[in-house]
Amino acid sequence: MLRTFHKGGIHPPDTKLSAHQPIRDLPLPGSVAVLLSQHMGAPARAVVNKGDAVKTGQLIARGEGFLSSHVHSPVSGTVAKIEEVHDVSGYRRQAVYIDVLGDDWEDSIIRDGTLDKNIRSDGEEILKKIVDAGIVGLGGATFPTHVKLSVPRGKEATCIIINGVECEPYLTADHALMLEKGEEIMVGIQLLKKALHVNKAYLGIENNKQDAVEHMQRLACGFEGIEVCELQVKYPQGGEKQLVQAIIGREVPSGGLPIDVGVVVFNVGTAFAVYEALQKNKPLIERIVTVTGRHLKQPSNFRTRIGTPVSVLIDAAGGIPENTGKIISGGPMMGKALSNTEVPVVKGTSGILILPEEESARQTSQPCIRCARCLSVCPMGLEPYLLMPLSQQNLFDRLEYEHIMDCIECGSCSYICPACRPLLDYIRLGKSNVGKIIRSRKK
Amino acid sequence: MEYILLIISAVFVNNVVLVQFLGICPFLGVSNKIDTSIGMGVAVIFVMSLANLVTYLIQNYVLIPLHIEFMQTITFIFVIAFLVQVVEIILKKSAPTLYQALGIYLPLITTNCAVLGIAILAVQKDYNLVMSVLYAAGIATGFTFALILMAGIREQLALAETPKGMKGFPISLVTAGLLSLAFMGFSGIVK
Amino acid sequence: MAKKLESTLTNMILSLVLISMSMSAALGFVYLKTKGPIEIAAQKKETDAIKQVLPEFDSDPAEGKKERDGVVIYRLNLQDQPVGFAVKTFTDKGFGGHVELMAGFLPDGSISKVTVLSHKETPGLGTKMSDPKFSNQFLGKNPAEFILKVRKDGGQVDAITAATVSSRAYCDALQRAYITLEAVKDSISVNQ
Amino acid sequence: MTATIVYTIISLSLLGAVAAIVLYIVAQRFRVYEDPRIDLVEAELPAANCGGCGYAGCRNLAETLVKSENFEGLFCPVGGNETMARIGAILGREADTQETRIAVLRCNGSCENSPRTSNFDGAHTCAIVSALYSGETGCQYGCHGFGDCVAVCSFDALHMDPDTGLPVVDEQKCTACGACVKTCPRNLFELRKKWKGDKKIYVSCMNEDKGGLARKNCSVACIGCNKCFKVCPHEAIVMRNNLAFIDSYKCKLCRKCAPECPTHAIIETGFPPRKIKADEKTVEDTIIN
Amino acid sequence: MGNLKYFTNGLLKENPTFVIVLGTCPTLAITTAAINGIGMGAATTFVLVFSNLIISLLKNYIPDKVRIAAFIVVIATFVTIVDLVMKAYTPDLYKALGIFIPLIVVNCIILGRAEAFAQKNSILPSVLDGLGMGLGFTLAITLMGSIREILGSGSIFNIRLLSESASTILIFVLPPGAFVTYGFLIAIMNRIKLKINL
Amino acid sequence: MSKLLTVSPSPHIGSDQSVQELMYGVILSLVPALLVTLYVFGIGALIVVALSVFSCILFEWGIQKYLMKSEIRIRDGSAAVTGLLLAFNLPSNLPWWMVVLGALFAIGIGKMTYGGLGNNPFNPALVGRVFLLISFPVQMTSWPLPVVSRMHYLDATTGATPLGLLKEAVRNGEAVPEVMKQIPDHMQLFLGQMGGSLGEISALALIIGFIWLLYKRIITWHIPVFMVGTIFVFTGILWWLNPVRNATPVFHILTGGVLLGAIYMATDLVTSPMTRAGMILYAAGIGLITVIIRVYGAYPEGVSFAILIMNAFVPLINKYIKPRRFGEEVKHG
Ligand SMILES: Cc1cc2nc3c(=O)[nH]c(=O)nc-3n(C[C@H](O)[C@H](O)[C@H](O)COP(=O)(O)O)c2cc1C
Ligand SMILES: Cc1cc2nc3c(=O)[nH]c(=O)nc-3n(C[C@H](O)[C@H](O)[C@H](O)COP(=O)(O)O)c2cc1C
Ligand SMILES: Cc1cc2nc3c(=O)[nH]c(=O)nc-3n(C[C@H](O)[C@H](O)[C@H](O)COP(=O)(O)O)c2cc1C
Ligand SMILES: Cc1cc2nc3c(=O)[nH]c(=O)nc-3n(C[C@H](O)[C@H](O)[C@H](O)CO)c2cc1C
Ligand code: SF4
Ligand code: SF4
Ligand code: SF4
Ligand code: SF4
Ligand code: FES
Repeated sequence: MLRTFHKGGIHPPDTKLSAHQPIRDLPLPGSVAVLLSQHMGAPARAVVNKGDAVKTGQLIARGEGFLSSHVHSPVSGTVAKIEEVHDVSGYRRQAVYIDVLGDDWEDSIIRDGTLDKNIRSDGEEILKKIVDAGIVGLGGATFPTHVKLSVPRGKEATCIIINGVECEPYLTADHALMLEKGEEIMVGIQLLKKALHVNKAYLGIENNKQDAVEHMQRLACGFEGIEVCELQVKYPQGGEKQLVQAIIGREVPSGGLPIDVGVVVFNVGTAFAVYEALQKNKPLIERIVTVTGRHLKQPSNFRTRIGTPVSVLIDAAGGIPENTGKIISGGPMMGKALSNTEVPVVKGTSGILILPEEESARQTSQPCIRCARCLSVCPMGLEPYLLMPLSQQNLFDRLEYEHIMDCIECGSCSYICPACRPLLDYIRLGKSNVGKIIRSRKK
Repeated sequence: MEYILLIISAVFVNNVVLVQFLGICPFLGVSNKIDTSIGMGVAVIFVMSLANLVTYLIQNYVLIPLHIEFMQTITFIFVIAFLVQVVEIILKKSAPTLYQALGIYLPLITTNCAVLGIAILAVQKDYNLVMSVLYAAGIATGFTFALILMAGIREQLALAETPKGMKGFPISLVTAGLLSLAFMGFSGIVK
Repeated sequence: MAKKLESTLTNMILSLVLISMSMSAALGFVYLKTKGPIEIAAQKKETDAIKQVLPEFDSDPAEGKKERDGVVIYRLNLQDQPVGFAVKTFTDKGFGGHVELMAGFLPDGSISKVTVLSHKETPGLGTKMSDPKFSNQFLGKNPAEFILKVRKDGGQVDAITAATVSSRAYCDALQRAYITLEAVKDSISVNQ
Repeated sequence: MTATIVYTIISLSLLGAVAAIVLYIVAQRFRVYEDPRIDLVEAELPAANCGGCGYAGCRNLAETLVKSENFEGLFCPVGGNETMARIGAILGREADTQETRIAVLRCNGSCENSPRTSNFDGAHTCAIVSALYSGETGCQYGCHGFGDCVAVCSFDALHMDPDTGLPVVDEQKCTACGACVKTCPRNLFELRKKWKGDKKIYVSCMNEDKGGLARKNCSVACIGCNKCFKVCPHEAIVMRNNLAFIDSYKCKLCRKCAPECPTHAIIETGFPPRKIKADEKTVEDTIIN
Repeated sequence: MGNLKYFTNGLLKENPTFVIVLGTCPTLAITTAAINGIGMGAATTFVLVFSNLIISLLKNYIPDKVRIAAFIVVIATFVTIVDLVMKAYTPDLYKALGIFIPLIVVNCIILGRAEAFAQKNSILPSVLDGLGMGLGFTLAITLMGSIREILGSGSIFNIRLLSESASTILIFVLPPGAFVTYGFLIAIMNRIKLKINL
Repeated sequence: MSKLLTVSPSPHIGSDQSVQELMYGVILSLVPALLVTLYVFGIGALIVVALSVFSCILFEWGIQKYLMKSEIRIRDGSAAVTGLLLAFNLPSNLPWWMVVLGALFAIGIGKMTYGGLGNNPFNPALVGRVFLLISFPVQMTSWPLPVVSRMHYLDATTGATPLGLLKEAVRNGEAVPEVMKQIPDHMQLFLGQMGGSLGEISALALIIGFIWLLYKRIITWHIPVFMVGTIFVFTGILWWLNPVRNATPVFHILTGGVLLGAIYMATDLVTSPMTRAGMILYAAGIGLITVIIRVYGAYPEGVSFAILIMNAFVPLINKYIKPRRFGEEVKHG
C-alpha cells in the first residue's frame, strides 16, 4: 500500500488534459496590471509613479510590515497608471498598469538557463534574497515564504516537505514543472533546507504522475537528504495537514500549523522560485499557469508573466469556446469562478479552467438525507451536514464547539453530497462569522 | 430479583410518560434541550423518591390508624407541595450552583401529576417502604429517560425543517406517540 | 382592590389553619354523607354481578358466602330453593396478569353464565374474553365432562383468535372455580 | 362517626399550621433577595426577546435597567419611547427619549438600473455572495437581492419587490430594531429619523466609486458631483468618498437637493408631487463637469 | 356582555387543551371513550368553578407566602368531594377514570387558573372563567374521546357503529394513538384558529 | 462575449451519485427478494406490493401538493422504497384496506409530519408496520403457507411463522429441539421455504441484494454485520446455557426479518447514526433489544421494535459520538 492520509478524502476524476504538454512561453502581452496585493497579508506600497519607465524585474512595490511581500515588474515599459483592477473576487483593487515596451531586463538577473547547482549563500542570505525576490507560496495560499522560513521561538523545524501532489483535477502546472525543471527544484529544495537548518526533505507526488515520480526519484539520487515519496491518489492530499500525515505520519494539532510537528511545507513551484532567486537573481515575476478545459482547443501549460490578463492566456490556448459557462481561476475543487476575463494573473494563479455551460450550473439542492457521506469524506473529521444548518441558524457557539475553524475548505463534502447541498458555502460563511467572534474575543 | 424486575418495569415496560400518561405537561414543556432534560430529570428523581417516602409514612402511620383514608389526596398533595417549596428555598440559599442547575425546575414539579400519581399508585399496590421508594426512583428514572430521548429528537428537529402547522406541540406529541409505539415492543417482558 | 394580608407568621398560620379547618369540615361532612351510598354501591355491584350469572334469586348474597384460597363462593336461593352458586374466581395467568371472573354454576354443576369482573388484557385481543362469541361456548357445559382447556392443549374450548393466552387464563380461572366449588359445596348452607 | 370529622379537622389544621410555621421559618432563614422591580419592568417590555436592545432577551434588559444608574445607552427599540417612559416611572428615573426612527434602504440598483454582469449560482444568501465576490452587477456596493434582511426582520416589515429585486420597508411595521442594519453585508440600511406622514429625503446609494464608473454600473448611482451638497442650506449633506449623505437629524425637508441630482439618486417620499422643471440637466453633462 | 368574554375565552381562544396545552395527562389517558371525556370534564369543571369561586372570595385574606398551599387545600377539598360523590353514585365511571380523579388536584389548568385568574379577579368573572375553561376542557376531551372511540373501538358513547367482528384500528385506544390524535387535533385547531383570525 | 459567466463558490464539480440513484439502487437490490416472494406467495404478494408502493407514492404526492403546498418530490424514489419495504414487512394475505392504512400511517405520520425525506426520526416503513401490527394483531400474525397458498389472496391457508411456533412452545414449556422438528430446517429457511412477511423469507435473496448495495456503495457493512453479529452472540450464549429452552443462533438469524431489518431497515440513511462508532453502537443496540423482545417479551419477533427504539437513540448517539477530529488530542514530544 502506498502512503496516503488516513481520514476521509475523495476521488474526483483526474481530467489532467494538459498533463504532457510542454511548458510554453506565453508571448508578452500589450500591457499588464500588477496587483499590489498578491499575497496573504498587507498590500505592498507602490514605489513607482505614473509615467516611470521600468525594467523587467525591477521592484515596483514594497511589502511593508511583517506579513507582506515585494512586487516586481514582470515586463519592461512605462507605468501607465496606478488604478484599480478587478481581482479574482470581482472586487477592484489597486494595481500598477504597465504598457509593455520591448523586453528589457534588470542587469543583475542571469538569464542563461543553465543549471547552477553550486550553493553559495548561507541561511541568512537565502532568507534575505527570498524577501528581496518577493517569493510567496505558489501552492495557492500565497503565504509569504520568508515568514514560513522564520520559525517562531520555541518551535523547531526537523524537516521540510515539498508539495508536488497537485491533487486538484485538471491542473498540471506543478507536474510540468517537475518534468522540465526537476534539477532546479532539487537545488531549490537544498536552499530551503539550508535556510531552515534541516537536513531532511521529502517530496510528495501522487502516483497518477508516475513519470514525475520516476524522474524525481532518479534526480534525488544526486542530492543528499531528499526523499521522493510516491503517494496514493486521493483528494485533498495537497492540503498541508494531510500531506504531513501522509508522509511522516504526524497529525498537525487542531488549530495548529505544520511547524507544531516540526515541519514546513512548500510547493514545488516555490522551490523553483527560490532556486531562481538565489542562483539567477531573478525575482518572482512569472509562473507556470495551466489553461485547460474539455472544450478548449489546446489545453496548455504556459510560463506566464504576472499581470497578464486571463483573456490573453485563453486566447493563446485556442480562444474561448462557444459554450463557456464558467471560468475558474485554479482547480475545480478550490478555484474561484471569475466574473470577468480581464482579471490579471497573480503569483497564486495556478490554472485557468474553462467549464462548459452544462457543467457550470449547480444541481438543485435537496433535503439532507443524513447519508453521512459528507462526514465520512471530510479529511478533518468534521460533520458538514450539521455545520450547514448551524451556520444557517447563526448558532456560533455550537459551530465553534463543533470545530468549524478546522475546516480547510477542501470542498470534499459538497462534492460528495448526493443531495447536492451547498455545504461548503455555509460552512465558509460560518467560519468567517466564528472567526470574527474569536478575534474580537482575543482583543 | 423482585427489585430488579420492579425497576425494569418502571423504567421501560410501564414507562410513566409513554404508557401510564403521567407527567406529560413537563414532558412536553422541558424536553427541548438535553441539558435541561437532565436537570429536570434529576430533580424529579430526587423529589419523587422523597415524596414517596413521606407519603408512605403518612398513609401508614396517620391515615390508616385514624381511618381517614379519604384524606389521602389532600394530605399527599399538601405534603408534596410543601416539600417542594422547602427544598427549593433551602437549595436557593445553601447550594446556589445546584439551584441554578436543578432548582429552577422545582416549581414545575408541584404540578407534575406523576409525583402525586405515583405516590397514590404505590399505596394502591401495597408496596412496603423500600419498594415504594424504589418504585418512585424507577418511575422517575423512566421519566428522565423518556425526557432525554425526546430532547435528543427535538434538538435534531430544531435543525430540520418541520412543516409550519406541525411546529411546537403537534410534532412533539406525534413524536411521543411514535416513541410510545416503539416502546410497545417491551410489552410483556415484565407482567 | 383591598390590600392583601401581609406575610407575617400569625397571618400565615391563621389563614392556613382557618382555611384547612373550614375545608376539612366540609370534607368530613361530605364523607359522612357519601359513606352510606358508597357501601351500598359496592354491595350493589356484587349483587349485580351475581345477578348476571345466575337466574333470579331472593336470598342475600352476604349470607351463604364462603371464601377459600381467594375464591369467593355464594350460595343463592329462590324461596328457599337453591338456585345455584356464584363463584368469584381469578387467575394470574392472563396476558396482563390478574383476571377476575364471576361464574355461575347451577345446582347440577353446569355453568350457567360467566362474566369478566376485571382484567388487564390488551384491548382488542384479550378483551374479547367478554364477547358473547367466546363466553357463550361455556353455557350449560359441566366441567365434570367438558375439558376446560383450549383445543391446542387438548381441551374443548375454542380459543379467541390470536389470544390463546387470555383464553387459557379464562379456562384456568373457571377450572379453579369449579374445583373450589366442588370442595366446599356441601359445607355452605343458606341458613347458617 | 363524629370522631372521623374531628380527626379530619384536627389533622388538616395541624398540617396547615405546621406547614405555615415551617415555611415561614425557612423563608426567613433562607431568604435570597431579588429586586421585585425586575419583574415589574419585565412586564412592561414587549416580550419579543428580539435582542434589538443588545441584551439577551427582555429579562436581561430589565435586570440591567433596574441595576443601572441612568438609562444611557439602554433603549428598547421595539417598545419605543412610551415603554421607556413607563419603565422610567416605575424606577423613578428619566428615560432618554429617542426620536422614533425607521429603516431605509440606500440602494436603488434594480435589475433595470444596474444591469447584471454575471450570474450567481450558489446558496441564495447575500452573506455568501458577498463573501464570494463583488456580486451579480457591476456595482460593488449595491444590493444582492437575496433577502437576508427580509429573513432576519422579525416584524414582517421587509419584503422583496419582485420587479426591482430590492427589499421594501413597510413603514407601518418597521420598529427600527436595526436587525437588518446589522445583517446586510453591504451595509445598505440606515435608521433614519421618522417624520410625520413618512416624509423622507435620502440618497439611495452607497456607491463610493468615481462618478463615471459608478454611473457605468448603475444608472441611478450617486456620482459624487457635489450639487446637492452645494445647494443644501442647512448643511445637512456631507460628501465622503464620492458619495453624498443626508443627515436625517439636520435635514429640514426643504426639498432643494433632490431636483439637483442628475442621476435621481436622491429619493423623496411622502411629499406632494412637484412641478417638473424645464431645465433639468442630463447626467452626461454633469459627469463631464 | 362584558363578562361573557371571560366565559368564551376558555372555549376556543384560550382553550386549555388545544391552545394552552395543560392538563395533558387526563386528556391522553382517559379519552379511550367519549363518555369518559364527559365524566372527567364534568368533574374538572366542578372543581374549577368552585375553587375559582372560593379563591376569588378569599384572595385578600391569604398572605402571599402561603398562597399556593392555601390554593392546594381548597382545590384538594373539592377534588376529594368529587371523588367521594362519584364513588357513591357513578361507580362505573369512577372505575374507568381511576387515578385521574384524585389527580385533578395537580391538573395544571386548575392551579394555573387560580394563580393567573381567580387570584386577580372578582367573583363573577372567576366563576365564569372556571366555567368556560371547564367547558372548553370538557368539549376538547370529549372530542378526543369520540375520535379515539370511533376509530379504535368502532363505537361512540358505547353505541356500536360497526358489527362485532369488524376490525377496528386498535392503536387508537392504546397510548400511541392517544399522542398522535392529540398532536393532530392541536395542529388542526391551530389551522382553524388561523383561518378564523384571517 | 454575449452570455454572462456563472459564478459560484467552490467546489465546481460534484460526484454523480444522487439521492435518486441511491433510492433506485435500493429498489433494484430488492428485486431478487421480490422474485422469491412472488414465487412463494404469488398473487397475494403481488397485490400487497403494488398497493403499498402505489399508496405510499400517492399519499406523499397528495400531502405535498395539498397540505404542505411544497415542491413535489415523489420522483426522488424514497416513497417507493418505503412502500416496497412496508410491503415486505406484511403478510401476503393482508386485506387491501389495511395495506393502504399502513401506507398512510407510514408516509403521513412517520414521514411527512416531519417535513418529508430526511427529517423523520423514525423509519417510516417500520412505523407503518408496527402500527398495523398493534392495530390488527390478528391479521398481522396469520401467515399464508408458503407455495401452497400461491394462487389465493385473502382466503389463503394460514400457519404460524417459525418464531411464532417457537414462542408458543416456550410458553407451554415444551422443549425447543422437539419443536424444531416441525420447523423447516436451516437450509429451507435460507432459501425461503417458510411462512412470514413477504420480504423476510429468503436469506439468500436478501444477501444478494446486500452485496449489490455494498458494491454500489449505497450502504456500508457496519450496521448489518454488527446487528446480525450481536444477535448471533446473544442467542448463542442463551442457547449454549440452555439448549432445551432456546433456539440456535442460526435459527434466530434466518427467521423473523433479522436479515431484512439488518440490510434494509436498520441501514436507512435518514434514521441511522452518522459515525462509524455510532453505527456500531446502534446496530449492537438493535441486536440486543431484538433478543430481549424475542426471548422475554410478548412479541415473537422484535426486529421492528428494536429498530424503532434505537431510532429514538440516534439523535443522542449523533450528539455524543463524534467523528475523531483531525489533530485532536495528539501529543507530540
Ligand atoms: C495566520 C497565519 C499564520 C501563519 N504563520 C505561519 C508561521 O508562523 N510559520 C509558518 O511556517 N507558516 C505559517 N503560516 C502558513 C501556513 O503554514 C500555510 O502554509 C498557509 O496558511 C497556506 O497553506 P494552505 O495553502 O494549506 O492553506 C501561517 C498562515 C496563517 C494563515
Ligand atoms: C484542500 C487543499 C488542497 C491543496 N492542494 C495542493 C496541491 O495540490 N499542491 C500544492 O502545492 N499545494 C496544495 N495546497 C496548499 C498547501 O496546503 C500548502 O499551502 C502549500 O503546499 C504550501 O506551500 P507554499 O507555501 O509553497 O504554497 C492545498 C491546500 C488545501 C487546503
Ligand atoms: C402487545 C401484545 C398484546 C397482546 N395481548 C394479548 C392478550 O391480551 N391476550 C392474549 O391472549 N394474547 C395477547 N397477545 C398475543 C400473545 O402474545 C400470543 O401471541 C398469542 O396469545 C398466541 O396465541 P395464538 O396462538 O392464538 O396466536 C398479545 C400480543 C402482543 C404483542
Ligand atoms: C439504504 C436505504 C435504506 C432505506 N430503508 C428504508 C426503510 O427501512 N424504510 C423506509 O421507510 N425507507 C427507507 N429508505 C428510504 C428513505 O431513506 C426513507 O423513506 C426516509 O426515511 C424518508 O425520510 C431507505 C433508503 C436507503 C437508501
Ligand atoms: S470543506 Fe471543510 S467540512 Fe467540507 S470536507 Fe473539507 S474540511 Fe471537511
Ligand atoms: S452528504 Fe449531503 S445528504 Fe449526505 S449527510 Fe451530508 S449533507 Fe446530508
Ligand atoms: S439589502 Fe442587503 S441584506 Fe437585503 S437583499 Fe440587499 S444585500 Fe441582501
Ligand atoms: S429588521 Fe429592519 S425593517 Fe425590520 S423592523 Fe428591524 S429595522 Fe425595521
Ligand atoms: S396533567 Fe399536567 S402533568 Fe399531568
